[in-house]
Amino acid sequence: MQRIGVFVCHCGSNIAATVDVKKVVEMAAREPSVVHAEDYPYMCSEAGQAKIAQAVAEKGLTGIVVCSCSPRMHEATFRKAAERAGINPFMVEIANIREHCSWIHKNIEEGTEKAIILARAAIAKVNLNAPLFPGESRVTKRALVIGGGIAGIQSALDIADAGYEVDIVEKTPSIGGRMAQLDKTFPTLDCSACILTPKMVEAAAHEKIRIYTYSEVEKISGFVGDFTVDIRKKARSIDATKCTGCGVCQEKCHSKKSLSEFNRGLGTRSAIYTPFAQAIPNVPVIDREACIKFKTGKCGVCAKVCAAGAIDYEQKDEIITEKYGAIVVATGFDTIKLDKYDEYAYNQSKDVITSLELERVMNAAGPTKGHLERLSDGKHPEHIVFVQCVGSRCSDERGKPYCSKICCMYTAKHAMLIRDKYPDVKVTVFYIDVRTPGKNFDEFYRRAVEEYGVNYIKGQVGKVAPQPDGSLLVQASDLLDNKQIKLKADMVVLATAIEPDPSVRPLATMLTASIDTNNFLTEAHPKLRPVESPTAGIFLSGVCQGPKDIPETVAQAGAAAVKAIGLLAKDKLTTNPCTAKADELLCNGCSTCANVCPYGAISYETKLINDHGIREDRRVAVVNNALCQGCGACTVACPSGAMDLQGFSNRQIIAEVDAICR
Amino acid sequence: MAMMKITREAMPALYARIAAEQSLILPVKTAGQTNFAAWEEGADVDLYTLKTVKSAKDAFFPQSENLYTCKTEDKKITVTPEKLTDEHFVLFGIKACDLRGIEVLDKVFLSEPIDTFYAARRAHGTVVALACAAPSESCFCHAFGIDPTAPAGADVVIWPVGDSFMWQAQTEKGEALTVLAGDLLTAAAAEDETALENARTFTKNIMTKLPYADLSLEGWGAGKTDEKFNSPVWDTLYKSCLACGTCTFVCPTCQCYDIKDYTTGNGVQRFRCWDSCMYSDFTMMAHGNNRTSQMQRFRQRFMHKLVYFPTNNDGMFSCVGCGRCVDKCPASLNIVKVIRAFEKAEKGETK
Amino acid sequence: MQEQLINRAKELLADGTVVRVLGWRRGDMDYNPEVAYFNSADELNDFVYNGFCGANLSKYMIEASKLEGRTLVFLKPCDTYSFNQLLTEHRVDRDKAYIIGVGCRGKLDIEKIKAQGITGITGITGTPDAVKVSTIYGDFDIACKDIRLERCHVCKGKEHRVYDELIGESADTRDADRMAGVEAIEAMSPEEKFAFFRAELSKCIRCNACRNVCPACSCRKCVFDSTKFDSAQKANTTSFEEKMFHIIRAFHVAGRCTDCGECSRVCPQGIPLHLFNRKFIKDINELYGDYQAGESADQRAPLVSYTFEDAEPGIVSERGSK
Amino acid sequence: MPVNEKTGEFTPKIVAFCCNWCSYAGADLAGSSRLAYPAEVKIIRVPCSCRVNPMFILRAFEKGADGVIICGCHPGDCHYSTGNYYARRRMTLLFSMLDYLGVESGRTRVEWVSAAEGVKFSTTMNEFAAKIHELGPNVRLEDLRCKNN
Repeated sequence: MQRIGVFVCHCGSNIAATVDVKKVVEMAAREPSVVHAEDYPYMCSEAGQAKIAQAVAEKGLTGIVVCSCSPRMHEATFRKAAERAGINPFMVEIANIREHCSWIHKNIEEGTEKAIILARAAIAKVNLNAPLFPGESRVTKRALVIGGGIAGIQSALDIADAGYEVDIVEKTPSIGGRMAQLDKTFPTLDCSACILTPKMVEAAAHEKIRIYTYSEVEKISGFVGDFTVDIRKKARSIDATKCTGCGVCQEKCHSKKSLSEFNRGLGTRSAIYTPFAQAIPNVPVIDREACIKFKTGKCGVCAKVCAAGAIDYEQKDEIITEKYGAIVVATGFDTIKLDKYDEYAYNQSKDVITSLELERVMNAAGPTKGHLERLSDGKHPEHIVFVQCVGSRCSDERGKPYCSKICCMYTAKHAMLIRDKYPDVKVTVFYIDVRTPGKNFDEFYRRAVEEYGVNYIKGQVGKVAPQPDGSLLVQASDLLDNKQIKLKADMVVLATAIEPDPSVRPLATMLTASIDTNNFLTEAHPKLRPVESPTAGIFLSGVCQGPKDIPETVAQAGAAAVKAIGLLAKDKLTTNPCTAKADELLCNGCSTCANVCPYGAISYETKLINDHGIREDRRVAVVNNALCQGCGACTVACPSGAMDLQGFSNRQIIAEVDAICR
Repeated sequence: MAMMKITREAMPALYARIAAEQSLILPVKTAGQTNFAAWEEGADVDLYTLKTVKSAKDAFFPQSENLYTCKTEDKKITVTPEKLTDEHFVLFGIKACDLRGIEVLDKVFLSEPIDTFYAARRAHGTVVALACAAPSESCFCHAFGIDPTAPAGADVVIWPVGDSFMWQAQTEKGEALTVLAGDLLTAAAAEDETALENARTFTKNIMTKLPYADLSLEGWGAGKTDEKFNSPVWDTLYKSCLACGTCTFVCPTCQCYDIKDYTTGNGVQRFRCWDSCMYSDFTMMAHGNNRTSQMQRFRQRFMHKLVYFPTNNDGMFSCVGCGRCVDKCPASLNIVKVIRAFEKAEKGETK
Repeated sequence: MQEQLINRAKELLADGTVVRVLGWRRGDMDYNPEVAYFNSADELNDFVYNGFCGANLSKYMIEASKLEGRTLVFLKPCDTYSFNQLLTEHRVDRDKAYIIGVGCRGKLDIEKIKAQGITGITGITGTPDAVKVSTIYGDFDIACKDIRLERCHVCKGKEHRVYDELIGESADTRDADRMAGVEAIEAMSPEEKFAFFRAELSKCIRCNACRNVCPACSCRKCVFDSTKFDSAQKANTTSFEEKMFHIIRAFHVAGRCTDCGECSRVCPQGIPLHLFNRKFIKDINELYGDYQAGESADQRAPLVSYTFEDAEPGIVSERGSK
Repeated sequence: MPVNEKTGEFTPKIVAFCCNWCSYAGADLAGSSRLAYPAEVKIIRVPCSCRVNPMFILRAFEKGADGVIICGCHPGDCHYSTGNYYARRRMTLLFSMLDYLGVESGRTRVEWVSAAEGVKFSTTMNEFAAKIHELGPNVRLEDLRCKNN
């Protein structure tokens, strides 16, 4: 029988307020295998941990139960404490009497009774715990960054600067991402391209960085330190080694009617194209859907004009398989579709645009060469209305429940830029709240109002109605004056909610990384591990984790890089010892377990088994501990119960069930 | 003692009358199968089926029964032994073969050290035997000297004759039951006794025509261990055995049990349950099993019935020829095939 | 056909193709042949193949696969499904088996003969369509279709799924809806369902015949025999263990059970155990697409597969008890 | 039947198996958000919903649980990528079998709860507990001995 010590934490008053900790101690002490039980205000504190060490020394404990907060919070803390005290760390179990008990039950009797039962379940489990010893696995010293926007570029540069190889996979023909589409950045109003392109160039030139553009991650297997990734390099139809980037092909291309993705569909591009002038790599791709050669077999003008002979219509997709130790996800965002927002007339009027489209309109390289004009008739607008929170902070299914975070600031930026360049244009902003928490942010917003005379109205726009004269009638409520107002506008700009890029969903599945209801990747801990995925070896950079502006994105990208570097700096990782294990005497060798193993961790060998005197060659399952991640799928698939999971064994779970139901 | 008579129509009244006083265990049909069970209002009593699936031994030696309960409270353990039965009951409708089976169990459980659970049930049970009228092809009780038309060892014997049952108390307990039955019984007339004799003669005559009528136990019995144990015949006989416990559990004489603990959450309940020597964990010990092959387990069962038991019990076989194993073995193995296989092999040798 | 089988077996023994024969041996009654190995032409004189050779020999091939040399095994069409399933699970060695697919026109159930009140049977002879049962109380003529095993009424067809050669004609004897029994229970109220299964399972004596005969229950050591789950192997003092045993047994063979019907055939208490297995089969077919275990040896069982769009467990309460 | 000694009301025993990555974290979030649900619900942490063996569920009922709920990551979000897909099939079949045997189908439930769904966790547990209260004590799958001892 184990000699178990039970340590009940008050967590200040977090637990003690609704759980009678003394009673829990008293009841736990009565359990047959418990030889020590005590409570303490903060078990996780140094003094609390010292109490554990002391009890181990004095009472010769072999197992420890800590009744405290969630094991997701402090299991590691107490395991380390046990190890320091000379007990195998896996002889510790946590009874979660805070999150699962004291915080949700107001009645002290109820809370105490439940805490006692949870403690008993943990005691019952520890009774059956056995010391476990982690194994080791190697680390491939190369990182993969998925997404080539500012987040991905920054993470890649930081990792590469630390001396590790990095590959960037970007699905579009160029790195640069959303930031490349922006005109100016808040709150400094410096030119986005001016600060981004040097980073792009630096990444491209870095000897430790390889960039796969027009490429997508197709398959991911393996685990922290040892991922194997298949990257699909889509056929560019251009031999990148020959292309000089002269651009003649794009000029001569006969198919020029394709909508430019880079310009958000506001302008056109040729079928052979680079998305923008500063694209990296400066190698075009042929859009096979638009290309006359691919559609009809005729044309081929680009091949004719290409002096380098770089055009290759036969090029095929290529699969590159590479090993990585760490993966940084930087898949970024897109704006939501506005199909369901008929009231804003986005689909009806060309003069209703999104803010991101306005960036292109304002940009010198954009569809209007930087002139502010109505896209419907090219006329100079007299009045522009900005609508905030389109799809953000939305309670219905059309939009997103969260705040997109960047809109208040870029709207102020847009308003200010317009007023600065075209003082004759009247600017009105409808807002729910103006949120400006950031360095120099509120100052920036106030300048828009005070210095530039932007008219901010607290209220929601109910309808934008295109008028026969081409103007737009904006109906809104003014909440401060408590009245309905109607305004005539020439342009309406919608601060459209942002959402994670749709590619993140299948990617999360491949990564086995968890994702929240809004498709943002979940962090391992919202406060303490904000740049790590719960899946080991996966790091989160930029908006894929949640809405962010550029400085935050860059900061997080750096943080993710540091976490990745920390991983790559290790030669070996200790593996989770809670892995599956086959009992050779019970194994049928039927392969059912291998069929459900997501990691290919189970193989079979024929070996001589001595089953209580019967010696015979048997086909038995063997688990590779480095590959096994301990999900337990095999344990249930196994009909004979030969497969069991260490740390969550059948008998342990049954003991918990019994303790709860007794 | 006096021969009495009860009509078939009066039987339900008899059951109700007995059941009002003490529990009554008799063949009841449930979900298409007839087994001994406690009578209750509306029970489908089935005296027609020749052989219940399980024998009647449950009445005295149930398939499982609690022995004692350990209850833990804090760090203390209290042990409460199961109470011995102190309630009288009637076991009704047992056949001659099963009755011999009880005699075999008595040898085991009533000799020192006496099994108190069994003894208490024996002391409190009144046994009403039902004589056989129409034996089936799998019957071979005669091979063990049993007369199915005159069950021995019961407190009351009843015989089906026409629309009635003849009733005769054999013991004081039986007399008491006769008193309890009271006006439901009438005195048998001379022609009833004649009819009974005719019926018995008819049945005995059938016994001689059964396929196993010529079954001989020559060569088996006390002291035959050496010549049977090492016979090569076992090697081929056991091959189709599935190692299930059917033969054991339907057998009226198999008496092996296992003792197991059941965790209740607040302690354990120690119970015993029938075990089968056919099971791979039978008499399993820490070092493993003393019979590692199915051949050994198979051999054990028949050696026990036909050699070891008679050796230790004045020649009494622990098979009663009820033929349940013949009817029920999923692999069509049975004790008759064993006996015949040896007969054939031994004859072959002498030729 | 019996003579043909014996002669072919003798040939295969003689030419060394096989070293033993796994078949059925004449019993001491006409209706109880037993599974047996035959090692010589001489022994084959006791070989029998008739309407009572219901026993599925495929499970015996697990042990035969461990023996030296090849074993000739006779498999009826439905037995071949079990053999395939065992192949899938690496429990038998195809190279150690020489399979003669034997013709089958449905097998007979002695219990059904006895249920007609017939006792004292001294002999049974017959044709594929009818049998004559001789007893000490008189003779009876019975149509085979009235005394077939339950499984033959829902015959999977006359095709052998795996074999080396075929001998004899088969017939598809299906004349009932395989799922009718399951549907009848599904249509009951929860109380009726519970009462039905309580009555059936109250008869269970935990003899393990169903498990031990089952070709899918091929575990070296059953979970109910090991200490891994603290589960009871033998009869317990209340009824729950029987429920647990039968639910888990059916669950463990779900997607692997070929519906060979051996469990129901051997149950000494006549419990319709196939109703458990068929419930899983029916659910699998309805929820995950038609699947017949053992149809081939390279199928992926439904419980080790999934699709993204699988039904949610809530479908059970949605469909609900009537 | 488990009864509150003071009020005489039926207080069911409910076992919730929660996967470590999503649902257990969802339960933690419910806790840190102070979203109450009945204390009758006791959580057992398992690495993944696919770790839940049908035998655990029957065991719980055998020992007197009145309801068993299994929570895992949403399909597609399994930390181990495929575990909940297997769990989904297993539980569907098992629940269907229990229903077939006459055990009230409301006593078993599977719910996918992500780490971010503290609200859903709490709502689910409230609903489930209410359902069990409605169904009353589990008698059809309980081992009677445990009640008396």
